[in-house]
Amino acid sequence: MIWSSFSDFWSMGGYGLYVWGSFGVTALLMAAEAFWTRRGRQNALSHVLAELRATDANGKDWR
Amino acid sequence: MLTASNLSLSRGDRRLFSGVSFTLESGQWLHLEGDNGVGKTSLLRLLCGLISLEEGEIRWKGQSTLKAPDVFRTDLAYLGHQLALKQDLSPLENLRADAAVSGRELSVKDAMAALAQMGLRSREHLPVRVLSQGQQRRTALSRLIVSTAALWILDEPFVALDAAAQNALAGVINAHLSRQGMVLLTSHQDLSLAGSGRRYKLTA
Amino acid sequence: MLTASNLSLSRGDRRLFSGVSFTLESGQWLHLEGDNGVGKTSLLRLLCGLISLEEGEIRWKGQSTLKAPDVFRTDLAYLGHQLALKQDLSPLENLRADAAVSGRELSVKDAMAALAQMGLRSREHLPVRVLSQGQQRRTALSRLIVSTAALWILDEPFVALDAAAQNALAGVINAHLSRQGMVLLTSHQDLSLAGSGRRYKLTA
Amino acid sequence: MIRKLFYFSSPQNFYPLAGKLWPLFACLATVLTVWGLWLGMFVAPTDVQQGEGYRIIYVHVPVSWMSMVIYLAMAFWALLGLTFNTRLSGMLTCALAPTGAIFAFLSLWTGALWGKPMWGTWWVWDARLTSELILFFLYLGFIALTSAIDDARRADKAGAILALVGALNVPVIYFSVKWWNTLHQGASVSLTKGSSMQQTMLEAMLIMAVAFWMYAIAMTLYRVRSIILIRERHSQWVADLPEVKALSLEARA
Amino acid sequence: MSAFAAVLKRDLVLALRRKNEVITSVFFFVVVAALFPLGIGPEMNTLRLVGPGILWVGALLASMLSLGRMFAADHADGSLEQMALSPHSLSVLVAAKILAHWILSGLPLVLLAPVIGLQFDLSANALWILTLSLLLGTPVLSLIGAVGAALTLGVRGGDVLLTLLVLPLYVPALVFGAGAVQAEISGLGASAHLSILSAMVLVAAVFSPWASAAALRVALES
Amino acid sequence: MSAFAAVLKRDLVLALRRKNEVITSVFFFVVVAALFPLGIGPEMNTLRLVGPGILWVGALLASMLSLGRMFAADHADGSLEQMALSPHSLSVLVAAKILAHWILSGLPLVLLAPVIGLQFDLSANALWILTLSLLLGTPVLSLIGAVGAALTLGVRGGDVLLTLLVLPLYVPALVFGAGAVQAEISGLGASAHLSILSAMVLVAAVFSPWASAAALRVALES
Ligand code: HEM
Ligand SMILES: Nc1ncnc2c1ncn2[C@@H]1O[C@H](COP(=O)(O)OP(=O)(O)OP(=O)(O)O)[C@@H](O)[C@H]1O
Ligand SMILES: Nc1ncnc2c1ncn2[C@@H]1O[C@H](COP(=O)(O)OP(=O)(O)OP(=O)(O)O)[C@@H](O)[C@H]1O
Ligand SMILES: [Mg+2]
Ligand SMILES: [Mg+2]
Repeated sequence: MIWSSFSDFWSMGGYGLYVWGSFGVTALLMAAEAFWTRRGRQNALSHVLAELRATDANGKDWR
Repeated sequence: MLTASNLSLSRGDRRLFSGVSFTLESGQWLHLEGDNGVGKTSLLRLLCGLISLEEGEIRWKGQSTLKAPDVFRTDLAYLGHQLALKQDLSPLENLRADAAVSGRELSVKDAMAALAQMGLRSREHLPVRVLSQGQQRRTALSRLIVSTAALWILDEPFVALDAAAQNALAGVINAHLSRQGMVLLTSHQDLSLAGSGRRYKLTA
Repeated sequence: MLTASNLSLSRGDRRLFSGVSFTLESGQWLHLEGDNGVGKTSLLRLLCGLISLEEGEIRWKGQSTLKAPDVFRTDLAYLGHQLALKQDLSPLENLRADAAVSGRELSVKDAMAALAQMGLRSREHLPVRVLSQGQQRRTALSRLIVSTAALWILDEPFVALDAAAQNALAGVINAHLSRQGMVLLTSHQDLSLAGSGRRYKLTA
Repeated sequence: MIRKLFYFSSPQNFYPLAGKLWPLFACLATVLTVWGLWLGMFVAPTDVQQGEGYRIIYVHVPVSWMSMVIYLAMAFWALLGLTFNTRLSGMLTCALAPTGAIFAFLSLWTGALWGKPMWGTWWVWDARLTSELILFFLYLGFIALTSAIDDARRADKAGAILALVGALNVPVIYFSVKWWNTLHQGASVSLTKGSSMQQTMLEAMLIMAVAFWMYAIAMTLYRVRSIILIRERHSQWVADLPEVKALSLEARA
Repeated sequence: MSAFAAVLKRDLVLALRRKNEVITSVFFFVVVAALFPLGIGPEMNTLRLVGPGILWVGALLASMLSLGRMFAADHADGSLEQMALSPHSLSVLVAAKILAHWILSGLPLVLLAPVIGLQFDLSANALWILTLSLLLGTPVLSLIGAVGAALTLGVRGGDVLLTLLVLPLYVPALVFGAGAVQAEISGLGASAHLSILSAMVLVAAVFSPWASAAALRVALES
Repeated sequence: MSAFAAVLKRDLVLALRRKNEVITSVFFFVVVAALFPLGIGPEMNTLRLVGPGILWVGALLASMLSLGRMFAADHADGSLEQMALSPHSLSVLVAAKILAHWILSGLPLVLLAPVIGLQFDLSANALWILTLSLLLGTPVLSLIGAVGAALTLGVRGGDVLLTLLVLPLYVPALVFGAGAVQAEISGLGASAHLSILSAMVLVAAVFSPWASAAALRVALES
């Protein structure tokens, strides 16, 4: 273990802002990406459901 | 009442027509006929004030349209070759935006009803871009249904419509005539409209 | 001979048509009918190869058009809603440029004769931009007169034409049919063409 | 083997395979990230010249590498799609792009955050930086193009053409910017401190790189499943999927 | 809803629908700013020197390039005819279109300028004056540009003509805009430049909608 | 007349008829070159430093701005459909259109560059290399641009997209083009740069018509 205390670790020898800025944004964006991808799947499933319902009803009523 | 007296127009080196005079009373229609290129479209644009008048006079309700253009424009609905539709908006949005630009509020319900009357049910939310030729024209025509203008000037409104839509449009025009509206239109087909009216054959 | 078997097409979420099959023999015409938006234009574009085929097959002279597109295209003349006219060129120039792009030389004399046949005499040198709607369509149609293609695919060719021009066009089509050409067209009007042929009603 | 490849090149068969594989890669990614971070943040010593600031390397380098690898992968699938006309390739190309774009952005971001303390400025027009910026633009262009086209098949084809043209260009861009910089005697900074990197640091960095690679694969597989669902929603096998059946029962109830 | 608001809203909705309008000019601006260093070379000293000029020229070009589209689409699809036939004063409708143009092509540049300025290593003060000068200057560009766009509508070779007409009128805005930033950098203070810019906005706002409307009526007569 | 020649001739005649095509890009180029000194300030030392870069960026923007029009008119009026249905290979017809684009938007810049370069106090040698680099570089711009124009044809927000797609691909041409002049000025000699530019033209000439034709077929399918 190279850190003597937690605040030592946190300040990163004065480079805290930069180091945590990089790590933080990276983590954030990856989490956001995971979230978006997940929502993308729910979105896709709801599309499929809508499609199923439409073919069930077999609605062709536009004329 | 619309009165045109002694209109004439030149384009390029060519005199398109001259000495055109007619009167259109409330509840009447006028069917402008003539060969391709004789100047029907040009005459309609002249009447609307989109081309400036060189000779003759146009009076609306007794007033010269040059002197009181605002009065005339409030009472006028013009539909030309160009449909004035925004390709990226849906029929519904187009209809409502048009009404708003001319200063009226159009409720979604009324707009939907007008579109349905022109047979566009379930197409109200597609962008106009993907609609077929006939559906685009129907969208433009449904503007007439929600219009409050007394004078309709329509350039070949029946083009590209199927039989059902032609009937629907004839119905809309007839209803307008029976409300004492006036309709001035061009068409290469024979028309059977209700109310009194006549054909005017434009010649060079 | 053009054979279409079991074509189907979807646009957006909507299946426009399916199971469309027909055959067109030399000297025959086929009049495609159907309501606005049923998919006539889309079917024609599919046949030409402008929309890629998902299901079914199109054969020209026994060969699949996908496998031998060049043979098919040499024999094809397509006229769509869009006229493919350059607004800044005159009818004469447009006609000759089109021929040149498809690799044929068209003499001024032949081009002038074709334009005259479609009633554009004395308009040959005006820029297309100033021509009337009907005159522009006539210009596009005169391309057919100088065409050497066996198969004509025409999307609403009779629209916006006056009576004289409609007759002239019918004459051109009939002449093509009598030369054992084939014509596939759409129209919302009733047509009386020479030769054998039939109507095909497209439905959803 | 070849037969197996053909088998899985159909979306219908790839869908369940991807479903089985993505959790595996996600787990690998997590484990490797934890390990790499432990090594990098708690074991690896302070750098002599850069102090603790150097630790940005554990995200910066993996992210930069992956942003390039992913573009190559996209080009590969695009080529496959254009030559063999397989539907799955287009979907994979589209599924890769967002992760690549995010990595390219992160490379720029972490690089800028590193540059401020090290060079005293957020940005210099150095060859590597400039070409990374351009790579980011290429990603954005790809995503914008494919999402602006409504028709999926058209979008796939257009995207494939673009990805290929872009991939041909990437080396030229890198080379050109490098040349440009030498002409101007560089921005008088150098990215690497040569081979003086300590063993632990190197290990941690490599582990992080592998972890991000696994992450990218997991994301892509997950995303391609959604894309397959949307594209194939008309077909019967989608309706027969257990998850779809369950959902439609739920909706009916 | 008043006709002014209706036109404004329609233009904004359309732009959002097509997306490009908003992004085109912004993107053009970003790109110009990114390309120059590649052409000129990476030395920060040179770049700092030419930064304000490049950014202002970029803004000017971005605004000018979107001018052509201000009335063209409405002209082509017939909406302009309908606007001319509407009972409302055409100047008011045109004013709405000008405002929409600025919101779409000017405002984003103003917001973006401070970020892009970083690439040229400008100081915080200089960035602030740059933003302010763009905030005052871009409306002038839209207003003057509208007259040019209306005059050249549907005219053969309209594009060039437009540039030819509009450019000389843009020069004062450029000189005072870029000048403000340089004055700030060299410590002279930018307030004189900025007040001249404000005066220019006011004058243009009064005359431009009226002149554009008159020009549009002429353009419709073909 | 071959189909290639026919398309080329038609495009050139049309451009001459409308005139603007030829002049727009030249004019844009001149304008960019004229505006920068106004924005940057009149010091000759700075100007000489940034001259080649500004001229090359100007050429690049001028070429890029006319890209949108390369296929748009043909698409809108249906000529493109007819070209796709013609029995000739679409790539050949597209190659003719690319050549026409270069003749209209690239060649004039090449001819004009030496004159405009004088504004930036470039030496005779540098002017010569500038012209040569533009002669080799502008065809690359047209060729690469054609692919972008074809890909974005008829697409929502096409304009921005085009910029977004094409600009990154232009970077090498810009770097070697402007670099050639700077290398000449700094006495390093430009021959390496110029030979790389030539290689780029050749590669692009082989791939671009083919890729553009493929993209156009995709675009027509909507
Ligand atoms: C916005 C700024 C930056 C960007 C866009 C950037 C981009 C990149 C890219 C694309 C790579 C991978 C390329 C390769 O390995 O050849 C890379 C690697 C690297 N970068 Fe950066 N970088 C930036 C700033 C920095 C800074 C400020 C430092 C340190 C002072 C740095 C240190 C490194 C190191 C050590 C590597 C690994 C080198 C190697 O594998 O040879 N970078 N960077
Ligand atoms: N600059 C010009 N020089 C010569 N003739 C011109 C010029 N501009 C227009 N024309 C002619 O004016 C006429 C315009 O006619 P207009 O469009 O009004 O015809 P139309 O009766 O509506 O025809 P259509 O039935 O085809 O729609 C055309 O015959 C056209 O050739
Ligand atoms: N993206 C889409 N989503 C939904 N429907 C679409 C989409 N694109 C096209 N359509 C529909 O496909 C049809 C296209 O029809 P097409 O243009 O072939 O009709 P048509 O038979 O030629 O009609 P017309 O007689 O009006 O010319 C229209 O009904 C249109 O609404
Ligand atoms: Mg007419
Ligand atoms: Mg149709």
